Amino acid sequence: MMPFTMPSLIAVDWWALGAVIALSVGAMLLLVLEFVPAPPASNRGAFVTLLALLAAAGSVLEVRDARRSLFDGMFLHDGFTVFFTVLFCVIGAVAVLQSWDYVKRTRINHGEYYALLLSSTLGMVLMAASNDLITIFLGLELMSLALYVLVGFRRTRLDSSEAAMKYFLLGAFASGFLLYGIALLYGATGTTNLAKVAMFLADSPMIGNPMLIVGGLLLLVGFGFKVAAVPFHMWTPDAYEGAPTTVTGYMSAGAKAAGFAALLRVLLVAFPPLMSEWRPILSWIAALTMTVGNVTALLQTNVKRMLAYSSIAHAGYLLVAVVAGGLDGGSAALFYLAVYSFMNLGAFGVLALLGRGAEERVTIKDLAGLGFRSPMLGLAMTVFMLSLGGVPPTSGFMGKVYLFSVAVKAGLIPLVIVGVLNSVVSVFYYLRVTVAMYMQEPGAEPVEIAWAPSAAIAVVITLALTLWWGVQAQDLLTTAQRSILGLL
Amino acid sequence: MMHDIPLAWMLALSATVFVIGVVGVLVRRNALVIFMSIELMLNAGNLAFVAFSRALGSLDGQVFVFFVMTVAAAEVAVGLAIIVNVFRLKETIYVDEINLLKG
Amino acid sequence: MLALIPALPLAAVAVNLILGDRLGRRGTAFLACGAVFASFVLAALSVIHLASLPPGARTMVADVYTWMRVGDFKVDVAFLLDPLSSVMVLVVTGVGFLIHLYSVGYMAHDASFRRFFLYLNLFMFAMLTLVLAKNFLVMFVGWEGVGLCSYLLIGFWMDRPSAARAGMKAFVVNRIGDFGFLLGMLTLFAWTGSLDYERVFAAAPIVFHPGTLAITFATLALLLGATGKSAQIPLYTWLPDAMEGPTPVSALIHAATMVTAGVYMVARCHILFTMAPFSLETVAVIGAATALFAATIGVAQNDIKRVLAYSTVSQLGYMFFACGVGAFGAGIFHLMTHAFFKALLFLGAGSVIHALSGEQDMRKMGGLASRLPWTHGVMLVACVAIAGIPPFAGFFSKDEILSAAFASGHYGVWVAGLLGAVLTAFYMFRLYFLTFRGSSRLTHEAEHHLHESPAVMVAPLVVLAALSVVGGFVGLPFQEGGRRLTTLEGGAALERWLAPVFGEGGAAGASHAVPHLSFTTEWALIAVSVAAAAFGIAMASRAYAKAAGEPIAEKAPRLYGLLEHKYWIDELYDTIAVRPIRALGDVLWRFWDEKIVDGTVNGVAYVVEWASAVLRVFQTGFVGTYALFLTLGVAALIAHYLVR
Amino acid sequence: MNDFPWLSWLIFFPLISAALIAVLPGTSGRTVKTLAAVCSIAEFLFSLPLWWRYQPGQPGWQFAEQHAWLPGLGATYHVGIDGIATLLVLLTTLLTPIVVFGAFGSVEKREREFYALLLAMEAAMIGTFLSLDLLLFYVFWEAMLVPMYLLIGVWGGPRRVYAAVKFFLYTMAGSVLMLVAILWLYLHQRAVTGIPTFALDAFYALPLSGAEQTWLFLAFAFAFAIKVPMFPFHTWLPDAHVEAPTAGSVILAAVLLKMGTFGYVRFAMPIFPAASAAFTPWIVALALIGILYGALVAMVQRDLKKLVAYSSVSHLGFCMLGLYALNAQGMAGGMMTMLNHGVSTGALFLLVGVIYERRHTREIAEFGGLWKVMPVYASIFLVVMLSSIGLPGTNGFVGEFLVLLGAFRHEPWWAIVAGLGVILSAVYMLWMFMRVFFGPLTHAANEKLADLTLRERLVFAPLLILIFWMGVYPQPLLDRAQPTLDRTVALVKQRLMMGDRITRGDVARPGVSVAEAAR
Amino acid sequence: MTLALFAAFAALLVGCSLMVILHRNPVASALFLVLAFCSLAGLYLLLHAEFVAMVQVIVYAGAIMVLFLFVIMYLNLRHDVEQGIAVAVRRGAGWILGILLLAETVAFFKGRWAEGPVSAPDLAPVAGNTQAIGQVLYTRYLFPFEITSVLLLVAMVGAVVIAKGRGPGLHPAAPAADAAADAKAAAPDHAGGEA
Repeated sequence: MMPFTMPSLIAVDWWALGAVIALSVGAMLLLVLEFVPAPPASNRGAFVTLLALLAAAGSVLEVRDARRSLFDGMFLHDGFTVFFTVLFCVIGAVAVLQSWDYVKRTRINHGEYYALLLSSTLGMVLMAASNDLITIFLGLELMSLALYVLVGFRRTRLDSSEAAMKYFLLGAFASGFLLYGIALLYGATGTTNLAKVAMFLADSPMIGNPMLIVGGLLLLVGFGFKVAAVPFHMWTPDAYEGAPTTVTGYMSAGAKAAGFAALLRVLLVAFPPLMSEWRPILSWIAALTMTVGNVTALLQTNVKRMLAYSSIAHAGYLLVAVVAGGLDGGSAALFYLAVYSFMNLGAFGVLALLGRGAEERVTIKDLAGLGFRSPMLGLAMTVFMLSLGGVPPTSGFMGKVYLFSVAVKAGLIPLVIVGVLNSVVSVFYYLRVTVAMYMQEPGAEPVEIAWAPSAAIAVVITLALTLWWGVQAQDLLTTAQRSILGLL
Repeated sequence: MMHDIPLAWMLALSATVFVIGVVGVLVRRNALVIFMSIELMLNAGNLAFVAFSRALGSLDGQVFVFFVMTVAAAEVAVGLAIIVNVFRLKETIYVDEINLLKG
Repeated sequence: MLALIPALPLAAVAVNLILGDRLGRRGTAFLACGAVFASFVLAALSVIHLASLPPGARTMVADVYTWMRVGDFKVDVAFLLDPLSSVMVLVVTGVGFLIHLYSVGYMAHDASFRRFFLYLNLFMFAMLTLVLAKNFLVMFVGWEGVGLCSYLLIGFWMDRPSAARAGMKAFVVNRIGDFGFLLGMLTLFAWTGSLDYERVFAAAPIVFHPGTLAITFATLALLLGATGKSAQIPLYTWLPDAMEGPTPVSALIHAATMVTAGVYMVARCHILFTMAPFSLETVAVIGAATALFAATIGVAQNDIKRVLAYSTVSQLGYMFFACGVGAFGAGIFHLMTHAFFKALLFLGAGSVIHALSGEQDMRKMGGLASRLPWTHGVMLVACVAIAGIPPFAGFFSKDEILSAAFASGHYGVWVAGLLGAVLTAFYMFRLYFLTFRGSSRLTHEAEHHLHESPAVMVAPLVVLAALSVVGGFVGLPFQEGGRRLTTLEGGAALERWLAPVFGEGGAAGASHAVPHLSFTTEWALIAVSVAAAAFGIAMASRAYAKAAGEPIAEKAPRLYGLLEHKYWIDELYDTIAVRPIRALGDVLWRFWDEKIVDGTVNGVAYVVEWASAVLRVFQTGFVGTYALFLTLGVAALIAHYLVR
Repeated sequence: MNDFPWLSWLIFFPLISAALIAVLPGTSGRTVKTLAAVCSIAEFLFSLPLWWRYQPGQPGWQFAEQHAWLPGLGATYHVGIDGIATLLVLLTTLLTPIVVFGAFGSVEKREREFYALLLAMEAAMIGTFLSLDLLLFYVFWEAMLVPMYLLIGVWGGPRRVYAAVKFFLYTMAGSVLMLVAILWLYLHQRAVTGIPTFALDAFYALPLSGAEQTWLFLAFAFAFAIKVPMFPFHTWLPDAHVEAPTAGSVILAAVLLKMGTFGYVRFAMPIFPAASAAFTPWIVALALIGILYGALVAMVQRDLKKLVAYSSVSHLGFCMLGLYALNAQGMAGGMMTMLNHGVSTGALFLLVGVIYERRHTREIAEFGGLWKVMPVYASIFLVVMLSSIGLPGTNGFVGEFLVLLGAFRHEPWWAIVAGLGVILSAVYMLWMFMRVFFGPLTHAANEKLADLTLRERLVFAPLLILIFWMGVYPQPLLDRAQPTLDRTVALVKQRLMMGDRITRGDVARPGVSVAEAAR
Repeated sequence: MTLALFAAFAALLVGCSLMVILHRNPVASALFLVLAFCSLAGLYLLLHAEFVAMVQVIVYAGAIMVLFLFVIMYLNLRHDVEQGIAVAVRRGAGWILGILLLAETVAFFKGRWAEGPVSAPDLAPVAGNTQAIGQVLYTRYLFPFEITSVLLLVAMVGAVVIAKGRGPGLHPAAPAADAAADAKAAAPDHAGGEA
């Protein structure tokens, strides 16, 4: 009656699962290595992490054109997964490069740091690859738990701990909503598998079912929290500000991308029939998110915090792509996520270089005169700021062009206008950074720049990608379009 | 058992507990109590899962509850650690006394 | 060859600029005068050649190159010599040369000697361009060019604030006139499709109906231009101020040549004006009014050059109303004679000023006749000439104008002109008596430096004096061979010369409308005008020959005050135009720009910042608040579906 | 030789130069200056073939290059020139070396960055003029803001930060809506023809309904109007000009403002002829107001640069008036005014810069009697001023007259009102000139002012030559621009004729949203 | 019978839940939470989810809540004294919002509870509930199951990282001590963790 059958391991596509394996093995390896003494300045952890990330990315790229459904359709290996896995791995790698020196400087150079980094990357990969609400939930929790800890990693500092506490409490709170939403959806459709949900909805459209709607809404709350959409965004500035800067960069890029990956999969795979339901809501949320993020950022004096608000605003732009929906919206979101991740990572990477030892010098004032004291850093920061503001010839501009063109095509003209006007507002505060860097004299004690080769590599990578995608984004465009193709 | 409890009742109960949890989060200032309220919310979700599982006749819901409990346990470990750490640094876990980061 | 006439002074300018101070004073003087003299010779040769042509074919044309060609619009840089421009070109180059010569002496000790001749040559270029232009646009080049030079020369002594202001005033007022000129040109082009004189005048009768709005507008606009340049009401105010410039400039630009450009232009466009009776009437009225009006002001001025300036305005008024009554030839005639005697007057005055080391106030002169014999002599000639005593030049031309006005039935204009003649005689001899007669009121220092001018200054004076004496004879009705004076009807030499331009009988009664007067009437008119002049002289003699003070001021102080202050017209303009415009500018800038527009712009920024501050308030840093908003969001989302 | 990618070279050579200057390590100020000068002059020489080898009569884009750029979107790297672009590019390449030379004395700090930015700016400007692909155009159009922003913000006056940010935001605010319009056009075009492309030619042929045109035109016109700047979107200009360093002001006035007018000719008018026609009264009204307004406000300025800045508002009003007369003379006049304004106002800013370098003030009240101590400077100032007020014989007149002619033919009272600006321009300029150069030397600080150095004289020499050349013999310029302008007029009129189905009612009823219209 | 049990458990659940959020003493709150979990376990039993009920008691009421209590004791918290307008406002808002949410839910689901695929199938998976769950857990749900292992690992590591190291140095008011603590934290011998 009940045949106890192990899933055939032979049937498992090891390449496709390679990322998951590499990341978890890497994390465990790091923990084990902690028991092997190493000199305090050791880069062992970073090395292992890089290798793990490389292996993970390499593994999925090896079978990038394959399409696999594993574990009863819970884990999908498709273009979407490949895209995000690689994206997360590169984000992780850049974060590792940025952390390389940072963790030593700020005395948090523990193996656990990298282990948690890998774990959260694993969580992100799972969120992107999952085709089942259970695994999405688990991936989300895995990512979040690791991030809670990472945010509070500078545990001797109150701001870091406070940030962790807020992030954790609110994250758990939002998880509660998400979970309840999943429960309702499960009740309404009888399954947690996205494909089956879609099939169910296609067969018996029950647009008005309150369980379905409330479930969907609560799901939205959960993901909205992760991507920092208004009004679920309020944790963002505090968490970003308190977290170690490298972690901030990492989570602003990775966690957001993962949230959007999950959101996109859920909306595009499971809920196309309900499009008319979620579209207006998401439109409002998108408009609000853009506006609140940008407007609140205006008066910030702490650049880290300002960028936190900026990341909220970018969530708004991304939501516009999500609202546009379909192949176009999806690919635009993917495209924008990629460019956003690197320009944001780059910006935080630059910030992570400021200050001596454990101190953080990330107010606008601290940036004064930076542009001329360190031309390379100044140039990089300027490019990141302009890119975030959507000024050509940077990737941010290309991202906005593609994103807005998709939105225009979907007939979302008002939303697009809100978006472009918001980008004007945003330029104001991005310019303030350049104003400080180039147009103000440094104070009595100019901020020290903690240059390190690894950090320089990170800056160069992010800068190069930001500029390159600004002038030639065709490859990324094609990739984004192809990747989303697998989803639909 | 002669009869199953109607699903609607279970759901209403679950929703009530959920809302109580939400209110708890909103009205309390002790981080631990807030966290407990969150646990209430999770449990409300679990109740809904089990209820649906029963109504649908599938085990998926119960398995889900199992996972949720694991997650909850993990969250508790991390969360309590964080709260304890905050207490060490600040001598308080009242969330309205902790706002170094704001604005 | 025609193009060379204006080109020579321009070349002199270029040489002057390039060689700079290496030229030296002598070199500069030689270059400047030589260029103008060469122009004069060329002009004379050209005119002689012109005269050798049959009357119907007396035009010489020089097309240099195409200036602009845009669509159907095409303008060439081209020059034209016809009888009308020949008169002008001779006057301009001739008088111009004399004044150049005079200036060499007058400006000998000025630090900016070279700059002066630079401007002067530039002026000659512009003026000759104006006169010789073959189309309106090239004329406009000269038109604005002379304005520019006038500006530069009035402000020549630039450290005098009053000079700078006067220069600017001259330019701006002229610009108002130029605006009219521009509009006139635009209208003409819009209707006739060309700016070439020949084509415009040929097309005008076809495209315009006489008296229609279009032609009236065009001519009135041109008239506005003319009033600006020729200092007619309402744009005359700049000319008296222009006396801030060196005296040779006043003589050349503000008496002999530039200011007559308006008359020249009206005469040039006589075909258009005759098609617009209203405009023509306006010309006559403006001219007569100006003639009288300026004369009254001239009576009460004490600055020797200002008297002459108002006199110039007044005389230009005569030329205008000559044109206005259709006697274009008479206008040109008066233009010519006026050039002689007014240049002479100015130069003579300059000689006086030069002798007195810069003193211009007649109240501080007196009794100079014996000390400056040459100057006195030529000035007397000039005064007589302008007063209109036969057989001096002024008599012929002025009389022709007055009789034309009478003949054409403009009796009001005629009376005004006659009154003006009385006043002219009066103030000219007031000037004469105050300056040369009576007892000396010189300061001791001035007395000490007093000297007659050098030969280089006196020589042009003498030539001009001679011209003032005989210049009127070209207006005599010579017969073809120039044999005898029998009738006034036969058509004067100048008239006949101008006939190809203005048409037969274009002198006294240019258009067909003006009937010829009977012989007796003419003589009667002559008698009246001579009597008027004599009356004026007598009055002046009575009042000023011996007087040390100012009899009018004593007898009618209020009237004198009014006249002395030029009817407060400058102040009026200041109040109704200058100040309001400046105030408007201020309001627009301070209020509209900085408050409204920038206020809006900054207001948007401010509102956004305010919103930012408000939003930051919500970001309390408390977990509770954040959770509250999160929950509020959930509630709102569900509510959205509820109310939907 | 024929296949040499001149235009790309023109765009990228300054960019390469800029990068070179920026990265050359340890270079002294002297080397940097020399390098900048050599590069900018070389760029000018490279641009000369555009003058010699551009064939005015030929239809189509010349020197055209097209390469794949974003095939996924249909955007291509497509550059080419017509008569208008030729002249504007030449203006740019000519002015850049002048500005570089002019900056030798005034830029003391961070020279490397300064010259690098200047050259980068040149690249962006040239790119804007040359782009035949709307997306490419937009990229250059926006990219241009960055170097200018930095030039103002780093090397500017006391309120430079405010001015720089205002400049950036103001102009960007205008252009983002244009971006939306471009995207909409692109999608519409894709929907109509099925081919995704941003090519200008495709948009020229794209039929649009009245309501569509209205909205799209407004978006474009707004962006360009800010750039021009047309009243009442001009308030960024005085601030930017006053605070910018001399070089920045010159480039801003001479080239950047032309982007706006260029945009109208290149994009707004031919792509949206019906809307363009329908909005003509509005635009002309704004242009006329701008003419008078700029002049009136210029009159009461106390700061030399501000005065010149407001005079720009007035001049650009003439430009717009000419363009919207939509006839041969008006267009040519507008075109000439663009060039004239570039030369004359550029020179004026350089002149103001000269005096600012010496006295570190631009308050008119601080001067007086300068002619005495600086006769050469004063003379050059005089000539430039005269060209600015449009004295016949100088370049200013040709443009102004043609504009008036065109305007008069279209609607006489336009020319009458605009003509008042001619008077006012004399008033404010001469008044300023009087207060600065005439009268006695009232300030002791002015007594020892040095006249122009040889370098400065050399800087002005080409501008003076241009002033007279363009005034006396403008025909070569007109010949080059005319066929293109004629074609633009023809295109507009032809599209107006074709678009019979575009009823006036559609155009006059802007209540229809673009989104509705899209369906 | 079932109904009565349900009513009892439900009342207990709601009551205890309310007490959790109402009681001022966190220890009491925690104890009420334990009670609430137990009543939930009862409800699970009513729903034939024996395995879940058991785990609920063992894991939740047992392990998790003990941890809670342990921490509460460890922190030795004062009574929760809440006063002040801001607090009152927030509490008021919280309650209103809660009631609003409940009202919304009621309004939303009015008469449409449990719409969906629920067909109340007459299933009787009573027997072998644990076995059945175990079976799916290790087959269909193998993958999430493995993830939970990583999750727990991360939680463990995280808790250790955050909570490790204590002592007098850990005080925010003293930056010098802060730095010293940093130095200590950076020392390699701490790397293994010492919870």
